[in-house]
Amino acid sequence: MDAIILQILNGLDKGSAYALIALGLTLIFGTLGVVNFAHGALFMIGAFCAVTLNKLLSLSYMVEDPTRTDFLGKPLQVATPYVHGWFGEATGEALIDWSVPLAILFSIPVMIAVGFIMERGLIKHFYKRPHADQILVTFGLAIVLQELIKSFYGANPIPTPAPEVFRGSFDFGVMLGFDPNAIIYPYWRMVYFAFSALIIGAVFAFLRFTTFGMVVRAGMADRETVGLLGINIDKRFTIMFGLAAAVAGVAGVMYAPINSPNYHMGMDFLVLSFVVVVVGGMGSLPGAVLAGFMLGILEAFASMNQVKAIIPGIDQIIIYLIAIIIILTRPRGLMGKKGVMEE
Amino acid sequence: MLGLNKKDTLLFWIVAALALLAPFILNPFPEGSSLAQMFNAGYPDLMQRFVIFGILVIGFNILFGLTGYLSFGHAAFLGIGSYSAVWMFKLVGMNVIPAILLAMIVSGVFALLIGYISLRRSGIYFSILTLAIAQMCYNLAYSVLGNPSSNFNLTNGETGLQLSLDDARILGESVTAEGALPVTNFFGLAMRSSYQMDVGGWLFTFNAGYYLSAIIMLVSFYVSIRIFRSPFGLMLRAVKSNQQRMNYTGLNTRPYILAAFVISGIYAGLAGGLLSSMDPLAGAERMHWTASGEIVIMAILGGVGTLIGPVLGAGFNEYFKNILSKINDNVLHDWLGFLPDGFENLLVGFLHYFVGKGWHLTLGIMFMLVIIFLPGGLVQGGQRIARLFRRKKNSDETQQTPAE
Amino acid sequence: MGILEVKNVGKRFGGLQALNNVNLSVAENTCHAIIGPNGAGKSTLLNCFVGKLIPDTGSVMFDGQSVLGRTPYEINQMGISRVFQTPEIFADLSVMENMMIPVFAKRDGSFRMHALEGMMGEKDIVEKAEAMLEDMGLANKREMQASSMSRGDKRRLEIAMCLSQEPRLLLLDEPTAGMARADTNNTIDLLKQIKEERDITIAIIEHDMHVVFSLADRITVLAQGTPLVEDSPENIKGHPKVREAYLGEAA
Amino acid sequence: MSKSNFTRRGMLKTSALAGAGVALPTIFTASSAAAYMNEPKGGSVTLGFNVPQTGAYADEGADELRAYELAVEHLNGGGDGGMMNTFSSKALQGNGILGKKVEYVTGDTQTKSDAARASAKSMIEKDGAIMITGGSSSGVAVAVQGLCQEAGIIFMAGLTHSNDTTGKDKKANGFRHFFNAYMSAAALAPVLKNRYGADRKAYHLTADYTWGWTQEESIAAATEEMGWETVNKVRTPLAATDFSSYIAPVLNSGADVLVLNHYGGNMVNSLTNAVQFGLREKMVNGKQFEIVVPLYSRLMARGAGENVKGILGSTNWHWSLTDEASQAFVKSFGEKFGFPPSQAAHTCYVQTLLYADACERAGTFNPCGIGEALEGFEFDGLGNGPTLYRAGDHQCFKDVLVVKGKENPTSEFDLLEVVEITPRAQVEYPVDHPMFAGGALGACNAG
Repeated sequence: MDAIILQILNGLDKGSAYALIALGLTLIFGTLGVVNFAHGALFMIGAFCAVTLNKLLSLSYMVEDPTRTDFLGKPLQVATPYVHGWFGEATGEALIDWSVPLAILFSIPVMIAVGFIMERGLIKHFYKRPHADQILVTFGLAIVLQELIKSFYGANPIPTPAPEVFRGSFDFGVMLGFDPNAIIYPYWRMVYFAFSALIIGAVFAFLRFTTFGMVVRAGMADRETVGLLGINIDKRFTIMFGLAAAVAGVAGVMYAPINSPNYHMGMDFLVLSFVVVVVGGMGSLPGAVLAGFMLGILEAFASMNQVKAIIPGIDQIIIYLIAIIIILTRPRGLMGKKGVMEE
Repeated sequence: MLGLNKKDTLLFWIVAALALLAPFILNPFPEGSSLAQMFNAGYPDLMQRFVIFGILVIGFNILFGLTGYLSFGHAAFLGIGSYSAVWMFKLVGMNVIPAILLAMIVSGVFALLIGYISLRRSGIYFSILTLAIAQMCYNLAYSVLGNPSSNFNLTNGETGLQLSLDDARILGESVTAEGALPVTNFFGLAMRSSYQMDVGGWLFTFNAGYYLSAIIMLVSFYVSIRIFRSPFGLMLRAVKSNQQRMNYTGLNTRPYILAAFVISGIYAGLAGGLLSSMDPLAGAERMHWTASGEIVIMAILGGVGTLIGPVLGAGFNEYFKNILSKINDNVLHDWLGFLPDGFENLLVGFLHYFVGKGWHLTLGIMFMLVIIFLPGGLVQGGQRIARLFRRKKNSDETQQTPAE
Repeated sequence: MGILEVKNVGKRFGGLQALNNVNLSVAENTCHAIIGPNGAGKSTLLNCFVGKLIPDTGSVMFDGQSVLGRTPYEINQMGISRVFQTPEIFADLSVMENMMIPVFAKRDGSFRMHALEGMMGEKDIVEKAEAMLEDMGLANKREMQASSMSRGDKRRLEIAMCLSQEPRLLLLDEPTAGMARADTNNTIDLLKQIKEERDITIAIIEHDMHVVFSLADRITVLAQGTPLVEDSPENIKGHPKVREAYLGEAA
Repeated sequence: MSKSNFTRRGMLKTSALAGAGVALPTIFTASSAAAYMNEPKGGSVTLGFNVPQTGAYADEGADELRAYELAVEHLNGGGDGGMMNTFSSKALQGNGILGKKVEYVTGDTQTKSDAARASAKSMIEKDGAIMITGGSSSGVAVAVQGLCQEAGIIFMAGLTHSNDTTGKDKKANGFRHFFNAYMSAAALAPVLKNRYGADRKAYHLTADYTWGWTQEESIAAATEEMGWETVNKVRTPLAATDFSSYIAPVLNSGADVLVLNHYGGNMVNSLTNAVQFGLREKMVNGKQFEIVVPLYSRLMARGAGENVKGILGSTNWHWSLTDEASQAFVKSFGEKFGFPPSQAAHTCYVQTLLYADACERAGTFNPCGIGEALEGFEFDGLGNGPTLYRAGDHQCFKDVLVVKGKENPTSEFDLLEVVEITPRAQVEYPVDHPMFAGGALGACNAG
């Protein structure tokens, strides 16, 4: 029982990452009709916003410490962050410690700008091109983006820890009447889950309750008609692209403490997030979220030893297996619309 | 000729000439020059790759180009073909023909199975089904089916399936007299044997494996032309154009698409079998989704649905992949040595980001440029150039007319 | 006994009874029109003939065989061809290629792997297709891409494609919808000519009374999913129930 | 008129003057005119450095390349000579190898066996490389080693830790300086027993591929021998990025030690996840819960940040070693590039020197001659103390370092501290040890 609760927690957490990425992907697809293979790269850039802010805050000047030596036997250069000098050691250290949450503020304008540039500069010209062309050009873009990140930050993962207060874990087991240590869960992962729920809720509320959102939803349903109404839908779509990029970006920022960001993390998520979107059904926002959580939870269950004992290696293929079963039994995924991307 | 019309015959002979004279064409620079080190591609391994990937993409184009069904898991058949061929070498004998045949049969059977399942859906749902199945194959091959310590080691996991000194071959020896592994051969002609020719400063290598692959590629290309021009090809194009009309014209679309899927699967298996014949090691990465993506990229780069596009796309991709990754700062300095020192260093420092470890970046930029400016791929680029010449000629004529 | 016998056909979509107890008999070598106001169930009925929809109740017999449960291509192979409201042709292919496909389908059935024969080497197919294009006045457009033709020519091509299969029953779904007057008249002439020259049964759904009265031998009026009346054009013209239900004139 | 050979540099001088040359049948392009594959004819000799330049191990590959560059410089008499000064064999003169200037070509393995073989082939066929070296994974090492055996080229393995490389997949033309999983286990086990006691329950998380399997087998065997119990061995997919669902059940299993048989990105993520779950703060069975990372790499440890503090593991070499040889290497590497070398860099540098030295001692570039010179070669002065290149399986035997994540690093390179230098005798094993059984070296191949 405790093992199952634990895996549900894990699944919700994995699921919230999948759902957030798939949400942005499906927004872009639903509004613009563009298959964006660079979406994973946006997630990755988000994570590197956290890295960058962390590095910026930790920018240091060197002080020579004659009592110690470095690897070549010269006096050791001790790095002292500028923020220590500016704000005092305590405040400075707190700033660095909180760099990941702070990076959310930093990342939103950056990601919106990246989204705008991408849409205006490139994607716009591909609305009328076949989906295969869109896939290729955005795939090319994804490679270029990740290689740029690589040439700045290298190929190795870069540790980007969460604030001190969120490190460590919480013992749910005791609360629920199990033995201590039966169900422990890291604080930051709980934060991540809550944050995802918040973002997903905010996106849905935005689309539901604002005029802007209503026009966009109408545009998702029938682009031509909305265009005929004399509404400048293109401009709104650009904004949607920026929004989707921002969603992917903040998802990346918050993910950075969970797994140290590296330049190919976008590609690692890309295929999975596509599977999630398609399982959810092309063009359906709730479908993407639902599929994200469902696949996350099933993946967590499949990695349980009890399950692996019955079917060895099931955790390697579970996502794909579920995707195949769902697509074969439900022609348009969980909640897909008819006629979208079926040609 | 050969049942082709004039235009197709011409195309076929152009491709044949390119393939057969490749050792000359790909080695334009004399030996030892720094340009040669950078740009010459006339060595057996790369030439083999050109034609083998050509076969792969020609087959993919029969599915994607004609029917419009975008399979995102085609690399699975390449991998299946490769593994089949290596098993043939391990268990039966080192002749490449049975290995290639087995590769084609096994991948054909898999294609039938996978196609039957995937073709229940169309559009992106089809793409994701093929992707999911191929990724399953990859993951299983990489670990579950490849554990050397288990009794069921089908793929030898990460290292890849390879020959070993204790393979019990039914036809032929386990180890040669010199204690080495026997080599793959075509009725005695070793695939890795080469003839070399010196002409002035140039050195040209004629490799047996390359020529076998090239001939098979030409046969594949010929078959693909015939399919394009056949009633069957017409039906496939009709599928892409309007499935509704197909159905209301009394035509069952499913078997047509399935047939195209199986044919392209067999082509991929053939390519896989050839890869293993040239170098008897089959790695699981061949089935990874990025490998499938690369097939799509090659097809689109060349020009989807055109006859020669796949060959161009495969050549372009393989050439830059292999050449760019081998350039290092040393080579750059060699190459740019004629420039003033400061300027040379500056330029090397800049180019440094685009070659060697940065070759992905260059390739990504090239994909984007081709796809942005040449929606019809390299074939369209060729057509544009041809038109440019024609227009120039035309305008020359019109300019001359008034003068007369 | 007509070539198409429809008995007690009913079809329900959720709360809407689209068809209710429809009985219809199309006699061989006649032109039978089905008319009715929007939402009367004309298209639903047509879709039941071609395998796109399966009625909840009743039977549809073509030449003594049930079509229900068969796929569109099987029904087509039985001898029913359909012309759509907006021309459904192979837009990316040339006119000649468009023409050849149904001829192949007629000769080779629903599937045949003729992957290595040259398409143009099939003399009988090419001749037949060319003859049909000649017949329909499309011979000079044979190399043109189908998508670049005018709407009227597309319609012509679609009809030609259907005819080349030598169907026993030709279904026309509002063949002149959205056409200019001149194109409409051309199409009427074409259909008249077909009717006279060939042994063919035509069932037509139409809005345009001009078209209906120019072509039909028999007319069924459908209203709210039920046949109101079936009679000859002359009688329908004057029928009070028809005027009331369909032409909207108070009796 | 007919002169054919494959070696590029010799070519210019020997080619026919004009007109057509001809052709001789050759096997894998080593022509009958040459005594062995890619025999260098001109004034220079070409080495092939095949390292991962893209993918997850690109940084490690970059460090390997730096080491190779340095080695070539030293071999050609440039720089301060580095370890050439401390090397017990004095055959190297600083005038290249056998008087020929050393040149090199590079390739990208992409950490894929297919790509690595293609790149190695291109260096052999196109550039006439006489030796291939490098790499950062065992799958690649085994695949390229196989290719070099067939081609008649010497392969000096880079970073490869699987038992198979010199076990069931060993080849006469392949040589490994790096240590292996068995040695890691043999060195680690006593230290673990000392620190954590003999009564421990271990839970293994293992990357589901060749290297992971051999390491799991080695560590489990060594720890069980000293009294530990193995509670569970769980395989994790290579592509996994989030290990939470594998780590969450660990505490419930009754285990009090977690062994992470992961490398690279897998190791960074699984260790980070384990620390997030607070495993290290828990008490299980009345003991402090511990995590072990059997194969450490400084480059990767950096990715895991603070999480490595206090965690035990093993490594082939570390820059903080104080012996003269290591210091000499750190000095010349550090002065050239500005930071200390990694263990991968060390192995690659040493392999290059060892190869060159073997050529000098054998007096030929012939792979069979070099093989003989390396087999059973005893040397010192290349770090790790006295070392033996064993003839039976071409594995180097030397001291192994047990290290621990440093609590108070002084810089971003100062992440590990050496806990113990395990003497060579303790990590030795017979050639026919069951974990290494199944393959044969075969005969050397000169092409």
